[in-house]
Amino acid sequence: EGLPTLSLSVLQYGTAHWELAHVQRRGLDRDQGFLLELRPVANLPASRLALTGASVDGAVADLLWVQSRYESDAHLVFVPFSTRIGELVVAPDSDIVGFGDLVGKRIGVAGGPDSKGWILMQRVAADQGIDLAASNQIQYGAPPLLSEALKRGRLDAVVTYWHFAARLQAEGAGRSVMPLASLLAELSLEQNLPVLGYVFRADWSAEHRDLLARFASAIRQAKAELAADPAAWDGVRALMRAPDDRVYQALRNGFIAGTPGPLDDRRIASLRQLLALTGADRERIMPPSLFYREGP
Amino acid sequence: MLELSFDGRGFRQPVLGAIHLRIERGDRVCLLGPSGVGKTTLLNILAGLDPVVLPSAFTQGSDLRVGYLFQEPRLLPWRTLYQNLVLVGAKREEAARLLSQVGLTGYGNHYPDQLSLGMARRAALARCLAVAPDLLLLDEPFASLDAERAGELQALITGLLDQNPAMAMVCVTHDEADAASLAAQRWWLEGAPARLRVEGGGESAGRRSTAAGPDSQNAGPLWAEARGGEGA
Amino acid sequence: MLELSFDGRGFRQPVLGAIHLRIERGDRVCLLGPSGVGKTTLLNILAGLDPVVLPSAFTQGSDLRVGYLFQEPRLLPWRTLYQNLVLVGAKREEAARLLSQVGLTGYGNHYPDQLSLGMARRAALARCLAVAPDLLLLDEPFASLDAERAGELQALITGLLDQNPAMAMVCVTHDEADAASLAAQRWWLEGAPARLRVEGGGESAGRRSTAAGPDSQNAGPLWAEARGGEGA
Amino acid sequence: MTAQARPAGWAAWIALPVLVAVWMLLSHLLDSSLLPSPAAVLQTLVEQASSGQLWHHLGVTLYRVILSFVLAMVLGVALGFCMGRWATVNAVLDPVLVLMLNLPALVTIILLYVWMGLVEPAAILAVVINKVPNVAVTVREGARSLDRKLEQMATVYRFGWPQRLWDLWLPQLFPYLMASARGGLALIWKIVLVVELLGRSDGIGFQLHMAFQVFDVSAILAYSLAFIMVVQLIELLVLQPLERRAHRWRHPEVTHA
Amino acid sequence: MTAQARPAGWAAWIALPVLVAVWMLLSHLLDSSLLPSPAAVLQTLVEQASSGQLWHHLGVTLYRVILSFVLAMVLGVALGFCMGRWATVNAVLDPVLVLMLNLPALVTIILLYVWMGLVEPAAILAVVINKVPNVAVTVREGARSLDRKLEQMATVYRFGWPQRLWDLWLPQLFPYLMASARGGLALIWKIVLVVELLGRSDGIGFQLHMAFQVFDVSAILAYSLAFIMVVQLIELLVLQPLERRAHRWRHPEVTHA
Ligand SMILES: Nc1ncnc2c1ncn2[C@@H]1O[C@H](COP(=O)(O)OP(=O)(O)OP(=O)(O)O)[C@@H](O)[C@H]1O
Ligand SMILES: Nc1ncnc2c1ncn2[C@@H]1O[C@H](COP(=O)(O)OP(=O)(O)OP(=O)(O)O)[C@@H](O)[C@H]1O
Ligand SMILES: [Mg+2]
Ligand SMILES: [Mg+2]
Repeated sequence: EGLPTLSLSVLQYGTAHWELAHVQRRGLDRDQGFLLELRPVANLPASRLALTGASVDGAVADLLWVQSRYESDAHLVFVPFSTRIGELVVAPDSDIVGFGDLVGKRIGVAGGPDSKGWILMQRVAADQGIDLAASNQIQYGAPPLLSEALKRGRLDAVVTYWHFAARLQAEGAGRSVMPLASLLAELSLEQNLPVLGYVFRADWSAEHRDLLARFASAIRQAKAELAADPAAWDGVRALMRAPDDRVYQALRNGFIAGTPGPLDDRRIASLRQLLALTGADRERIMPPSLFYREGP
Repeated sequence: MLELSFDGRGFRQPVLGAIHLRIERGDRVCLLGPSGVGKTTLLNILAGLDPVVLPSAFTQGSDLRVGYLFQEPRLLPWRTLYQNLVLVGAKREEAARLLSQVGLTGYGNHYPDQLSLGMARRAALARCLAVAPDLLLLDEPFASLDAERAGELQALITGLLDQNPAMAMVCVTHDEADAASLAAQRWWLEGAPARLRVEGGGESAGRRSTAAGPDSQNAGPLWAEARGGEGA
Repeated sequence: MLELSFDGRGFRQPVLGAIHLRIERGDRVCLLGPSGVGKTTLLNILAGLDPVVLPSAFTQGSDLRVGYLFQEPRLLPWRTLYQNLVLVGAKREEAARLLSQVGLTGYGNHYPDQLSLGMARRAALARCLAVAPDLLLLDEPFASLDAERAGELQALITGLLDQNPAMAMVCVTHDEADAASLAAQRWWLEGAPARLRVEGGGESAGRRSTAAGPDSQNAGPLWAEARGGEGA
Repeated sequence: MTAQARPAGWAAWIALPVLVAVWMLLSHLLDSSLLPSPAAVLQTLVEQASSGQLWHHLGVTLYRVILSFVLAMVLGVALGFCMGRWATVNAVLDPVLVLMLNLPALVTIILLYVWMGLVEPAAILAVVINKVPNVAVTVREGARSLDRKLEQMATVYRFGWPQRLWDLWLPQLFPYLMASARGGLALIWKIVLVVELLGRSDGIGFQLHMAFQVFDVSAILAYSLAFIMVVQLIELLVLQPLERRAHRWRHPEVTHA
Repeated sequence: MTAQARPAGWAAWIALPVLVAVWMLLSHLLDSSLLPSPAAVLQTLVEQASSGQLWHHLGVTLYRVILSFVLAMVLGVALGFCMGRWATVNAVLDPVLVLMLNLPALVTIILLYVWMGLVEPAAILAVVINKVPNVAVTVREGARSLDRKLEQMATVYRFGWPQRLWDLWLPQLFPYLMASARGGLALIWKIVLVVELLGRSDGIGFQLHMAFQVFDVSAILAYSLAFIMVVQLIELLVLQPLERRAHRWRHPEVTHA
């Protein structure tokens, strides 16, 4: 019926799907005058591939990846989605309470050495004079495998995505030592920086400024509704794969807690500083223009 | 109808020396010689199978229709006897007739591995006759056969040759009696590298055993010609 | 030394009928019969190769050392002649001697595919003699050979048999002359299913052609016994 | 020694029940969600089937498998045959074959998806490119082992191309073709899984990986088994009858009364 | 017709240069970071090599590949041989073989990692389990095609086991073994990649995955090529000489003066 469409690749059971599904269910996209088209994919690489191959307009990605694409001359516009970085989880009866206790322990890291939470942790630990990578037995692996290994006592601690952490905690199989976002304070950065976002190819978004704005406000509205009204989650619950109410609660609260504030100059500067701290080439950090701001 | 001139070079071990030979329509030749002298090699050359002998060695006759009874049966083991015969162009009834002529009535649906060696060799002979050849190459057609059966087959071949005077034949045998009754010409292969000695003549086996038909140079299918003659 | 009693059941197509036979040490038997009658089948049975004939059919002799010249050479194509002979237990010098006895001097390092069929069959004969058999089974040993070579081999075999009086032999042939000079006994296979007819006697081929050695029942290696007798 | 007699009918029904029994026992002993019991897997299977999900994804995957299988077999057999038959062709193409054979599926898939977009032809092409060298390598060995004596026979008796193909070469290549068909079906299905994983929104690979994200082992097993059952059907209804037919000439005498 | 003559030495040097030239041209035309030029890939390769990274990961992967290759070949050949030779063994085990053959690598890997932990033996075992059925399927065809007449000969002449194995069966199985060795090396390396990707912290698969995260195609190609070069070396130094030796009997007459 002539509405412009915006297509996104999204992990079927990813957290972004929750709010996007809400948008679709409530028709928030139509209200804003566009059609949201979701392309479910099975995992993160698939989602990135879809974006790179221009099969979709946008995808969910983390800031570090956007930066690395920028460094190889693929410019992406970053629309904030979530501030959750991940968590450090240990077994419930573990005596680990901070970095100091991690020395010599077996640590599992979800995603691999370039996982942003892990990089931040190493960074902060280094400031405290601890070389995490050198003094530990590090095991990279897929997050579900790490959760299993923790449950079976094969690892002492895991650095994993927040929703895996929430599940572990709700099941009583793990205890969160700290959300990794709290490390930002240690590095004297702004709190609650959005490190996950919807990203769109820069050339595409240049041609579709208006569409992007409509999308952003649809998302904002969805977040607000989800935060305000627990009943709004009923439609999302099937996507959360929560085996019981405790996990469901934990996931819901975790999601709401990750809602980012709008970007302004200070926060953008902080984000760019964060990129620098995590090892990006200081000469080639994404320019502020690639961070999407609300309003005109 | 076939003329070959080959200087013997090319073999890793010199099997055959220089060879010059001519085969005319209607020639009936027996090829004799000790085991391992090169008889099969010579038949392969005549059939155009030897990679060492270039087609240019054939002054004539490299496109003859050849029926070759190999020294081993070389039937397709995964095809029945009928299928083996039909594959070379025989009609089904023709195949049945040929099989019964070589004493294999009722074996048409057998696979070669279900036959004794002597039976398989007879089936191969039937296949060789099925192609209505201009040139019949037989490598020991009567080996592995009892005297009675051998006599029958010899009669069959002689009969066929008599019916088709234009058909030429080269037959390897070790049996003097066979040689005497089958062929007018004898070629001896001797020595290493082997030389061809033609009994009672020069290097060429040009004399025909039976005077027959017009000596048309490679013209038309000889078999059909012969058939026509038969009906007349 | 070998006694077989088989009622002919088990063959899909009845090749052989009921068969009762006895072979004593020193027996020399020629097996005759038309092509396809079942001669090879019988030899396979005697060699213990036929899956249809249970070992229980052998009243005696299922553990004899057999030298079997198959109707086809059945050499291992990926092994040289020497290797083929050494594989069945011959020493290297013995292999060389045997090869030269069958007229293949200098071919020890050839692969079977590099030989003519007659040569390969001779190599197979050499292998068959290399095992110092109690029982020698020969399936048309002189097929594909010229008369001269056939004579030589016949002399070789006769000599060997004379040296080893305890060795038994069953030889398939289509040649009456061969049969006459090689063997005292003749077995005829006839009909379908084939019956064994022993020339000039009952069902058993129990008479030996050459009076020799003590009739010890399967005791000790016969070949060694014969050797000893030779030296004395 | 070589008991080539037809095996008894019950023989095929031993191994699977034993396997299921062991699985049952193990899952009972471990009592973990990571090894669900056969009953649980069956239940998942039934649920997925009755919701229609299973059929949809199975159908899509089967379509991809069969299409790429046919393409890969045709190309691979042609390539392998030529390479086995003509030493020069082989010498020229062998380095490329080694390259293609060992190029990780991931690389081809990524490159094709990036260049062609996440479209169906890219998926199929990726699978075909990954499979062709495997078929070629096997068939090449077959083509090298062709019987030269029968070849001579065919030359003398002037076999045409169809006859050479059908009556001379095919029966000789048959065991190699069967080996590559069996191994190939398995390999292709595995590559299709990766292809679906990386860039399709349906198919069993997609479902499997989604189940993996949430560690739903019972769904993983249910979907794997669904496909394996299809292959087992193909095996029983197509491959084994074909094999029996093709092997008829080999041991025709063994069926004794 | 069948030009089985030894091919000229230059033949092996055509395809790769052509391929590289095409690649060069394409990368020049596209001018995208998604298809880096050969020079760029070479540079990455040299960088990784001089930093020692390459050798470390290549070594680890090679160790895993070789260990699982040897294990899988031994088990697979034994299994395939028995199944090809005894129809009853085949009837019993065939359903299991089909099952194992088509069980996605992902499934075995996940289950083993979960049960045994993210340890090296789990990785190796997962690869072996994935590869054994492939070898078995190929070798089974070989064992089915063994020459019965030679078998009879061996029985009459009382070949012992070593002789049957070495002089009778091995030469007949050789083409099948070559096919599974070649296909097998490739398959194993591909499975090792997945294994490394899911639960190991070193090896080329791990590196590939890292490069893939950031679409560093040049690193992806560099690491893939490094491994392919190793396989090409194995091909030239081990497999092809072996093949020439084993084929010596086949066409001994073709080297004519
Ligand atoms: N493929 C080959 N490679 C090398 N030499 C060969 C090959 N085939 C045959 N020869 C040699 O060529 C010679 C002649 O072989 P050929 O088969 O022509 O003999 P023949 O006269 O047919 O013998 P027979 O009567 O035993 O069949 C033999 O000495 C043999 O060693
Ligand atoms: N594998 C088989 N399956 C079925 N029938 C067979 C098989 N092998 C042989 N026969 C049949 O058994 C019969 C005897 O065959 P055998 O090989 O014993 O004959 P033979 O007396 O040795 O003949 P020849 O002198 O031709 O070698 C033949 O009629 C043949 O059809
Ligand atoms: Mg010959
Ligand atoms: Mg016979």
